[in-house]
Amino acid sequence: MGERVVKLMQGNEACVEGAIAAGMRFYAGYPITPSTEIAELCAEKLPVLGGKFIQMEDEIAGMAATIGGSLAGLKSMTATSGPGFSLKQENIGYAAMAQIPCVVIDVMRAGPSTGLPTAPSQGDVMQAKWGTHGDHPTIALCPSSVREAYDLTIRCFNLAEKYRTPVFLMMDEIIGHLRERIEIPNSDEYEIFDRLKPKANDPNYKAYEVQRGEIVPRMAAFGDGYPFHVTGLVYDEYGFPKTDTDVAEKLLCHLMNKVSDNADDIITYEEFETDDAELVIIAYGGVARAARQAVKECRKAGMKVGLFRPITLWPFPEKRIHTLTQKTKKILVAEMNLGQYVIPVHRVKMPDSKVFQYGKVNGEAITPEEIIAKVKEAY
Amino acid sequence: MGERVVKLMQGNEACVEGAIAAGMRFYAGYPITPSTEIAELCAEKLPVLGGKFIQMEDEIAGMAATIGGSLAGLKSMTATSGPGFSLKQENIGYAAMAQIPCVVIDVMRAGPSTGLPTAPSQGDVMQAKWGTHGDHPTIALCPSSVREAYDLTIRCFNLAEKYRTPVFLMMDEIIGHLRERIEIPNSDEYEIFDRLKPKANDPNYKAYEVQRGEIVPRMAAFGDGYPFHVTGLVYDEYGFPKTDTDVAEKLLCHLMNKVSDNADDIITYEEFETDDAELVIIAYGGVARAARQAVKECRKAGMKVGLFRPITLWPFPEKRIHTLTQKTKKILVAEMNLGQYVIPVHRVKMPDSKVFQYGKVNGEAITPEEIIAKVKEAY
Amino acid sequence: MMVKERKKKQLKTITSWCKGCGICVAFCPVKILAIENDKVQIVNPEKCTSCGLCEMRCPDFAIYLEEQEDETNG
Amino acid sequence: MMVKERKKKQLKTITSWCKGCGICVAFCPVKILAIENDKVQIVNPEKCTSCGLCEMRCPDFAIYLEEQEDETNG
Amino acid sequence: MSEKIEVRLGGSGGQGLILAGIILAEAAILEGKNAIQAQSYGPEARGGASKAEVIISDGEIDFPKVQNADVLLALTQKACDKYLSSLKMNGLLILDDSIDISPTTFENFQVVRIPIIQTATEKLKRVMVANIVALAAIRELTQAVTRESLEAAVLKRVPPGTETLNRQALQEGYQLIQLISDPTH
Amino acid sequence: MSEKIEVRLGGSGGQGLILAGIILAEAAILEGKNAIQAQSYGPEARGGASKAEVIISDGEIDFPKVQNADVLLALTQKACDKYLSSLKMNGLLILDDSIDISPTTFENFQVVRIPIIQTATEKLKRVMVANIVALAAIRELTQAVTRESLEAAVLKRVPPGTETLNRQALQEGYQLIQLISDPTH
Amino acid sequence: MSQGSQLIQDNFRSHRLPHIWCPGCGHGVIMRGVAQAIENLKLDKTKVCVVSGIGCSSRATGYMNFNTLHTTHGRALAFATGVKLARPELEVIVITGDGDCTAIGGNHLIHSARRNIDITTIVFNNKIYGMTGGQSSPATPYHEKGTTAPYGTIDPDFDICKLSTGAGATYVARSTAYHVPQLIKYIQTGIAHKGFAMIEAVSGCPTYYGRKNKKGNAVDLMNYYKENAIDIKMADKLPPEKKEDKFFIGEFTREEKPEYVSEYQKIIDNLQKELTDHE
Amino acid sequence: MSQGSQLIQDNFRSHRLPHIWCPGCGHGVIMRGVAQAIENLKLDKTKVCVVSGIGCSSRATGYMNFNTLHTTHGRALAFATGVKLARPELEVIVITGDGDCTAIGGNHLIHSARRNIDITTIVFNNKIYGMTGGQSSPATPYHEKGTTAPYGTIDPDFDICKLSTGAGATYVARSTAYHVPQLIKYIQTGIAHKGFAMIEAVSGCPTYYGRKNKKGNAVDLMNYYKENAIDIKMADKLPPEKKEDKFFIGEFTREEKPEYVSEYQKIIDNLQKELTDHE
Ligand SMILES: Cc1ncc(C[n+]2csc(CCOP(=O)(O)OP(=O)(O)O)c2C)c(N)n1
Ligand SMILES: Cc1ncc(C[n+]2csc(CCOP(=O)(O)OP(=O)(O)O)c2C)c(N)n1
Ligand code: SF4
Ligand code: SF4
Ligand code: SF4
Ligand code: SF4
Repeated sequence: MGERVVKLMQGNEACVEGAIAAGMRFYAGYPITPSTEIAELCAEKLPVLGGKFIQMEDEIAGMAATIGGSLAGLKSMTATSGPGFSLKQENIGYAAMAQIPCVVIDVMRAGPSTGLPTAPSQGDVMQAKWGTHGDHPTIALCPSSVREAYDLTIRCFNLAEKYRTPVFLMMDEIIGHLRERIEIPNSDEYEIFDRLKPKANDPNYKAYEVQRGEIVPRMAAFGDGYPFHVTGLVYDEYGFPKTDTDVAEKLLCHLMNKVSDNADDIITYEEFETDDAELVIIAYGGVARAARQAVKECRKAGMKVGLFRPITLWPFPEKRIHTLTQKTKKILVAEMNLGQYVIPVHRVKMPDSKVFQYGKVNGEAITPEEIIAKVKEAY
Repeated sequence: MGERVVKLMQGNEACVEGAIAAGMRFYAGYPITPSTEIAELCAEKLPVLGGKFIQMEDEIAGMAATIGGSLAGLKSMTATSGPGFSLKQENIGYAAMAQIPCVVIDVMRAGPSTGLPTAPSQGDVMQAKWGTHGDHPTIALCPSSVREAYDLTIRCFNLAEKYRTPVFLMMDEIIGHLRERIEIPNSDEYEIFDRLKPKANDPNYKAYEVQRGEIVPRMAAFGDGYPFHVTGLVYDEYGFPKTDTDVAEKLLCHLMNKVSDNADDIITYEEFETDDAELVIIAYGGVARAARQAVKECRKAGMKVGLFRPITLWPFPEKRIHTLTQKTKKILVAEMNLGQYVIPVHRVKMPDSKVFQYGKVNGEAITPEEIIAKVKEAY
Repeated sequence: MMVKERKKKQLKTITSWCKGCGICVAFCPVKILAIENDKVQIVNPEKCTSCGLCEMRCPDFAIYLEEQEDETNG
Repeated sequence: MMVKERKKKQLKTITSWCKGCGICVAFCPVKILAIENDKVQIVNPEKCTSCGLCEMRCPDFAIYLEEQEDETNG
Repeated sequence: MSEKIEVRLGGSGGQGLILAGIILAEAAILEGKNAIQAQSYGPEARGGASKAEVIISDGEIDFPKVQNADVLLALTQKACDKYLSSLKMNGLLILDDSIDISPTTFENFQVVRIPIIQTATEKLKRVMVANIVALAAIRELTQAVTRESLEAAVLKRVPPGTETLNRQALQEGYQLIQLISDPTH
Repeated sequence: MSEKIEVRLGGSGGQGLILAGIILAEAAILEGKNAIQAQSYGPEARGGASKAEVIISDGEIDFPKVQNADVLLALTQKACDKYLSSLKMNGLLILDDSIDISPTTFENFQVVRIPIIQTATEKLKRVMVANIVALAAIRELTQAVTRESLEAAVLKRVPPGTETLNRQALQEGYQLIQLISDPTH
Repeated sequence: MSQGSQLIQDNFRSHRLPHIWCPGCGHGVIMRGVAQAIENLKLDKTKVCVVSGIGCSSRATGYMNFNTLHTTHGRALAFATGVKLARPELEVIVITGDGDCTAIGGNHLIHSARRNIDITTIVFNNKIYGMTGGQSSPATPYHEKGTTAPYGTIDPDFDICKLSTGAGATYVARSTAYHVPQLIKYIQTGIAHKGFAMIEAVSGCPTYYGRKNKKGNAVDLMNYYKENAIDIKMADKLPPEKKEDKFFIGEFTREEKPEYVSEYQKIIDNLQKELTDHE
Repeated sequence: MSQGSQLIQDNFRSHRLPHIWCPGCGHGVIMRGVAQAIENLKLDKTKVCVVSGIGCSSRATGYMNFNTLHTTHGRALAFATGVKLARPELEVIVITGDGDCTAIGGNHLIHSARRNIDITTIVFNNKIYGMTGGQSSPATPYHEKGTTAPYGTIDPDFDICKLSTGAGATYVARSTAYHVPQLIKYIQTGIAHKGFAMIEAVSGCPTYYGRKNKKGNAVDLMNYYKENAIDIKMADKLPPEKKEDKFFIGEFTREEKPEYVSEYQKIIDNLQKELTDHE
C-alpha cells in the first residue's frame, strides 16, 4: 500500500476524482451553480484519460446523453443542481425503468425555483425519491466531508452498476464548495464493481432476463454483438414492449424489489455517541458536521446526546432508526429544509418516542449553536 | 334555479367545462395520452368564448405560457400526464415561488417513464407533492366521478386564485376517460373566486406585500398600470431579488404557511359508513368507487367496513385521519401504485392502529373483489 | 457490356401481415393484384414482371419477390 | 432648412454608480475624462462638446449630459 | 337493489364500437336512467381488438368497469375469444355469424348468432353501420332502453346526412331479432 | 482540546481573497495540520463584498464554517463593516490602513492597521499581490503556519513567472508587521 | 420462425411483425427503406444502433434487428449523441417523427446539426401527431387541421430541411414514402456522410392526417406525393405555375465540415501526445 | 430619490442601481439602448412588458421600470408567449442571453420565430455563460475557450441571426455594444415590427470571455467590435480580404407575414360572427 496523497480539495472536485477512480469515462451535462466545477473538471480531465465530456444544450439532453453513454458501455455521470435536477426527472425515470446504470450528482442549493442560487440547502431530498412520475426505485447517498464525497461517488458507481439503476449523490452546497484536507485512498483501498456482461456470444442472451442467483439482468453494451432493444415502455425479458398485466406487474416489482430486497447492502450510516443517548440528532450532509460538534458540546455539558448520520438517504434506513427509538425516546431531525427527511423518521419511529425537527431555509448553514439550542429545548 | 342539463360526459371533458365555468380563458399545453381530450376541447371551445388556446412546443413551454397567461390577467390552465408532469416541474416550482395562480391537470397513467401510456394509475401522487426542487406548498385535488371532475376543476381555480399558487387536479385515467351521466350544476350553485386585485391606482401598491387580514398579496395583472417585478429568486415585498437571510426565511415561511394555516379551508373528504367501522378503507379517485362497492358488499356480509375518501390529497387530511384511527384500529389503503399515499397515513395514525396497503400496478383498475379479499385478510 | 438476365422471381404474400391497404394494388403497373376480404390477392401471377414495386411500397412487408429455388437443390 | 442650435448641456457623473471601467475615457473624442481612484473624473469640463458618446456607452449610467437649468427658474 | 345491466362490446379498431357504447349509454340517460361508458384502448389496439363497456342502472354505479358482463357483443373472432371469459354464466352472447364458437359455449351462455356485418354490407351497403345494427339487436334482446330513446340517441350522434341510413340500420337490426324469435318467419 | 484558529478574509470581488484562503489552508496542510477553506459568494457579490474563511486545527474540524473568527482581515471598508461582528472579543483585526473604524473597535479587538494595498500598488507595483502581502501579515501575527510552508504554498498556486514578485510580496508583508512590533524602527 | 423476404428476415425482428401501424401507414414503407439502405451499405449490423423517441414512427426501433433504443419523447438525438460520442465505431441512426423531432425535440435537432455530429436522422414526417390521435404538429401545413387546430393552424410549418441547414447540418435531403428509390439513396448517402445528416421522409398518416384534412386514404396520399413532389434539380427548369403548391424533394445540402466526434478524438490524441512528449 | 439622467429616471428603477454587472460589462450599454428605443417610440409604459430568463443579461428586468418578468433559464420566450397571447395590447420584449436563448432556450426561439408572434427579442450575446462563470455557450466562436472548453470548442457556434431567419423570424438584425445608435434603431424597428423580431446585440463580458480568450478588458472588447463589425450593406462592396475574420451587423431580414396573435383574433372574430349570424 503506497502512501496516500494528501491535498486540499473541494467537495465538487472530490466527486470528479472519485468518479474517475471508479472508472467514469463519460460525462454529459449542463452548467449550473453550485455544481459547475464538476463539469469544468470533467471537461479538463476526461480527455486526458481518453474519456469524453460533452456540454449539452440543456439538462434534459445532459441526462439523455449520460444514459446513451452508459448504454454504449462507459460508466457515465452527470451533475446538476435543483432547477436542473427538476428538468432531468423525466429521463431519470427512463433510466430507472430501462435499468441503465448512471450517476447523478445534485449539489443542493436553496429553492424553490431559482431561489438563492449560491446558498446551501437540503431541499431536494424528497425530490430525489419522488421527483419523477410513477413508482420507481431510488438510491441516494449523501456525503458529509470532502473525503466522503470521493468515497461515495465511487460507491454511487458501484451501486449503479450492481443494481442497474440511476444513483444520486445528494450533496449540499456546504460540502460541494468546501475545501478540506483529504487523504486520497490508494486504488487498492476501495473496491470497484463493474456491471456484469453476458458471456461472449451467448446465443441464449435475453437482454432483460435475470439469471438465477443474480440480482439484475446482465448488460451488454451496444456494439458488443447483441442486437437488443431498450425502451421506457413496460417490457418483457427480451426488452420488447408488452402490455400484458402480468408482464407489467413482474417488471414493476422487479424494479422495486431489486433495491428494497438489498437494502442492507445499500444502506450505510454512521453513529456517534448513540449508545447511551437520551436524545439522538439525525442529520446528514453538511448539517451533520454542525450536529457532531453540537453532540460534543452537549456531552461536555453533561447531556447524553448522540448523532445518527444516514449516509444512504434512500432507501431509508428504517430498521436502524426504528431500533434506535426503542432506546432513545427523543429524536431531533436537523436539516436545511422545512421538514423533509423528518417525515419517514416519523413513520418508522416507535410510538412512544418523540420527533422534533429543526429546519432552516434562509440560505445559511445550520450552526452547532442552533442545534444545541434545539437540543436543550427538547431534552 | 334553472333545471340542470343532464348529459353523458367524459371526465376529461368535465374538466374543460368546469374550468370554463370557473372563468378559465387561457390554455397552453402539449398533447399527451390520456389527457389529450382536454387540450382538444379547449382548442375548440376557448376561441368561441374569446379565450385563447395554444399548443406549445413542449410541456415546459406549456407550463411557462400558462404562467404568462395568468400574469397577464386570465385564469390559466394546462393539462398533461406523467412524462409531461415531470417536465413541468421546474416551472411549477416557479409558479409556487412567484405565487402565480394556475391549474395543472395530471391525468395519471401507468409509469414510470413511458410505462403503459393508456393504462390507469395513481403513481404521481407523491410527485405532486415533491416533484420540484426545494420546499414549496402543494394543493392537489382528486375526483372520483365525472361530476366531481367538473366541480373540483372549479375548486382548483378558486383555490389557485385564493392562495396564489399552482393547484393540481390529480385525476386517474379511470375517471379521465370515463363517460358518465352528469347533471351540470347551474352557475348559481357554485361560487367563483377571483384573485384580489389592488385598488385602482393605489400609489402604495407593493406587488408582494400581504395586506392586513389577507392571506396573499393582491395581484395586479401586467398592463393594469403597476410596473411590478416577478422573479423566481428570493424576493422582498416589492418583488425584487434579495439575498438577506430574513427576507428568505420570511418568504419561504409565507409560501408554506399560507397553505398549511388554511388547511381546514382547503381540505375536503368524504366518509361512507365510517361511524362504526372496524376497518376503514382509504381510497381516492377511481379506486374509491371500487372501494365504495366493496364497502357495500362487506356490510351486506356483516363486516363493519367504511370508506374514507380524501378529495384533497394535499395538504394531507392528517387531523381527520388521525382521529379516525382513534376509533378504527384497521386501515386499508388501496391505491394504484406501490405504496404512496399510505406513507403519510402511516405517519399520522394512532400508534396502536394498523395500516395495510393494497397496491396494483399492472395497468388495470383495482376491482371491488380485490379490495374485499384484502379486507377479509385484514379484518 | 454485360446484359443481366432477369431471373424469374416468385411473388409471395403473407396474409397474416397484410392489412389490406391497397397500395400494392394501386401501384402495380400490370394490375395483377386485388384486395379480397381485406387481404391482398395475386389475381394473375403469371403476368407478374418482377418489377418489385409492390414489395418496395408495401408498408407491411406482406408482398415480396422470392428468388426461385434452384431446381438441383429442390 | 432649420438649423438646430445645440443647447449647451452639463456633463454629470454619479460616482457611486461608476465602476471605473474606462469606456467613457477611451471613447471620449476630446479626451477630457480620466479614471482616478477607480472612478471617472471630468478633467476638462469646459472642453466638453456635449457629443454624448460617454453617456451612450457607459454601462452604468454613471455619466450623462443634463440640460442646463433655465436661469429664470434658477 | 337497483336494476343494473353490464354490456361489453367487442370488435376491431374501426368498427365504431365506442360510439355504439356512447349511444347506448346516452339512450339510457335520455330515459332518466344512470349510465356510464368506459373503454380500453392502446397503441397495440390500433389494428387489434377494441372494446367498449356500458353499464346501465336505475341507481348509483359505483365501480365503473364491467365486472361480469350480462351481455357480450362480438363482431370479430378475436374479440369473441378474448372477452368471452368475462361474460357471466348464462349471460347473453350476441355474435356476428362469421364467428365460430365451441359447442360448450352454447351450453354456458344464451347465444344469438346473427349476420350483423353482412346485413350492413349487403343490405345497407355500408359496413360502417354494423355498429348500429348491433345496437338495435342488443336493444331488442335486452330491452335495456326503448326503441325511441335509442333512435333519438343514434340521431344525435351520427353525421348529418346519414339519418335515414342509420334509421334503416336500426330497423334491420330489430328485424334480425324478430326473425329468430319468430321462427315461422 | 486541539488547537484551532479561525480566520476570515474580507474584501471585494477581485482581490483574490479566496486564493489567499486556499494558500493559507494548503500551507497548514503542508505541515501536517488539518485545514478547511470555505467561501461565500453570490451574483450580488460580483462588485460587492466577498469573503473567504479558513480554519486550521490540529484535530478534527467538525462544523466547517467560521463561527467566531479569531482573526479578521479586512481590505475594504464594506467588508470590515459587514464582518466585524463575527470577530470574537479580543480577536485580531487586521485592516488595510484605508479603512476607518470607530474608537470602540480598538477597545474590543486587537487592531493592526497596515498599508497592505499601498504596499502592493506602490512598493510592488501590482495591486493583485495585496492578498499575498496580507497573508504574510497574518502569518506573522498568528504564527498559524511557518514561513516555509506559506512560501511553498504560495509558489504552488501563483501563475508561473510571478514567483519572484510573490516572494517579494511575502517579504513586504513580513516587514509590515516587524515595523509595528519594533516601534524603534 | 422468420418470415418474409430476405431483407426482412435479415434486418427485422420478424417474429414481432406485423407492426402496430395502421393499414397503409407510410411509416412501414420508410422503415423498410432504412433497412434497405443499411443492407446496401453492407454495414456490420452489430455496429448499427438505431435510436428513436416516442410516436408511431418511433416504434420502428422495436422491429429493426439492430442495437435499438426507444427513448423519451423528443430526446432521441440527445440519447444518440451520448451513444455516438461514447462509442464512435457505432453507426448511429435516429428515427423520429415530425412532432418528436421538431416540436418537443427541436432543440436537440438544432444542436446536433450545429455540432455536426455523425448521426443520420430520418424524420418520418406525417405532418401530424399520429400516436396521440391527430393533433397538429409544427409540420402541419399552414391552415390545415388537427384535433388541436379545429379551425386550421395559424402557425406556419417548419421546413425541416431549411431548419436543419440553418442550424448547421451538412447533409440534408427530402424524399417521400412514394419515392422509395430516392429515399433509399439519400439515406444511404446520409449514413455514409461524415457529419450530421437529415433525411426528411414524407410519410402518410391516412388515419389522422388523411381523415382530418380530407386527403383520402393511403393510396390517395401516395398519389398526392407522386404528383406534387418536384425534384429540386428541376426547380430552375420549371415555370412558376408548375411549381405552385408543389414541394421539393432531393438533396438540399451536402458539404464536408469537421465532425464533432473526430474533433474530440483529436483533442484526446493531442493530450496524449503531450503526455508522451513530456515523459 | 431618483438619480441619473432623465432617460434613466424615466425608465429604470434607479433606486436599485448600480446594477450587479461587472465593470465594463456590455450588458449595461445594451440595456440602456433598449430603454432608449422604448423612449423614442413613446410607448405607453404601463403596456410594456419585459421578460427575461436567467443569466447576467436576464437580470435586466429587475432594473427596468416596466411590467417585468424574470423567469426560468431558457424559458423567457415561452412565458412571453403566454403573456402576449393573453393580453395582445402589451408590447412584449424579451431580454435574454446567448446561453439562455440558444442553448437551453433554443426550442422556444425557433418556435416563437416559426409562429411569427409579435415579440421583440434582444439577445445580449457575450458569447459565454457569464452568470455561472465562463462556460462555453453555443455562441462561443469555434476554437475559443470557456471553462468547460479548456482545449477550445469543437462545436461551431450558431449564427443567431441565420438560425432565427431559418426558423421563420420576420425581422432580424445585429448590432453591438459599441454600435449603439444602430442598436437603438434596430430595437425600435423590431418593436414597431408586427411579428417576431430578433435583435442580436453583441455584448462584451470582460470578466470571463475577455479573460478566458485573452481579448483584454472592456475597452479592448469595445475596440474589437468597432474594428471588426462590417455593415451588411457594405458586404458586396468590400474585397474578400477585407471581410476575413470580420462579422456583419445590420438588418438581415425584414418581411411582413401574418402574425400569430392577430391570426388567432381572426379565428375568434369569425367564430363570434358565426354565432351572431346564427341568432
Ligand atoms: C413528454 C411527452 N409528451 C408528450 C407525449 C405524448 N406523445 C407521444 S407521441 C407524440 C407525438 C407523436 O407525433 P410524431 O412525433 O409526429 O410521430 P407520429 O406518431 O406522427 O409518427 C406525443 C405528443 C409523450 N409521450 N411524452
Ligand atoms: C435550468 C437551469 N440550468 C442552468 C442554470 C444555470 N445558469 C444560470 S445562467 C446560465 C447561463 C447564462 O448564460 P447566458 O444566457 O449567455 O447569459 P449571461 O450570463 O452570459 O449574460 C446558466 C447555465 C439555471 N439557472 N437553470
Ligand atoms: S401494400 Fe401490403 S399491406 Fe397493403 S394491401 Fe398490399 S400487401 Fe397488403
Ligand atoms: S463608462 Fe461609466 S462606469 Fe465606466 S468609467 Fe465611465 S462613467 Fe464609470
Ligand atoms: S396513426 Fe397515422 S402515423 Fe400512426 S400508425 Fe396510424 S397511420 Fe401511421
Ligand atoms: S460575468 Fe460577464 S456578462 Fe456577467 S456581469 Fe460580469 S462582465 Fe457582464
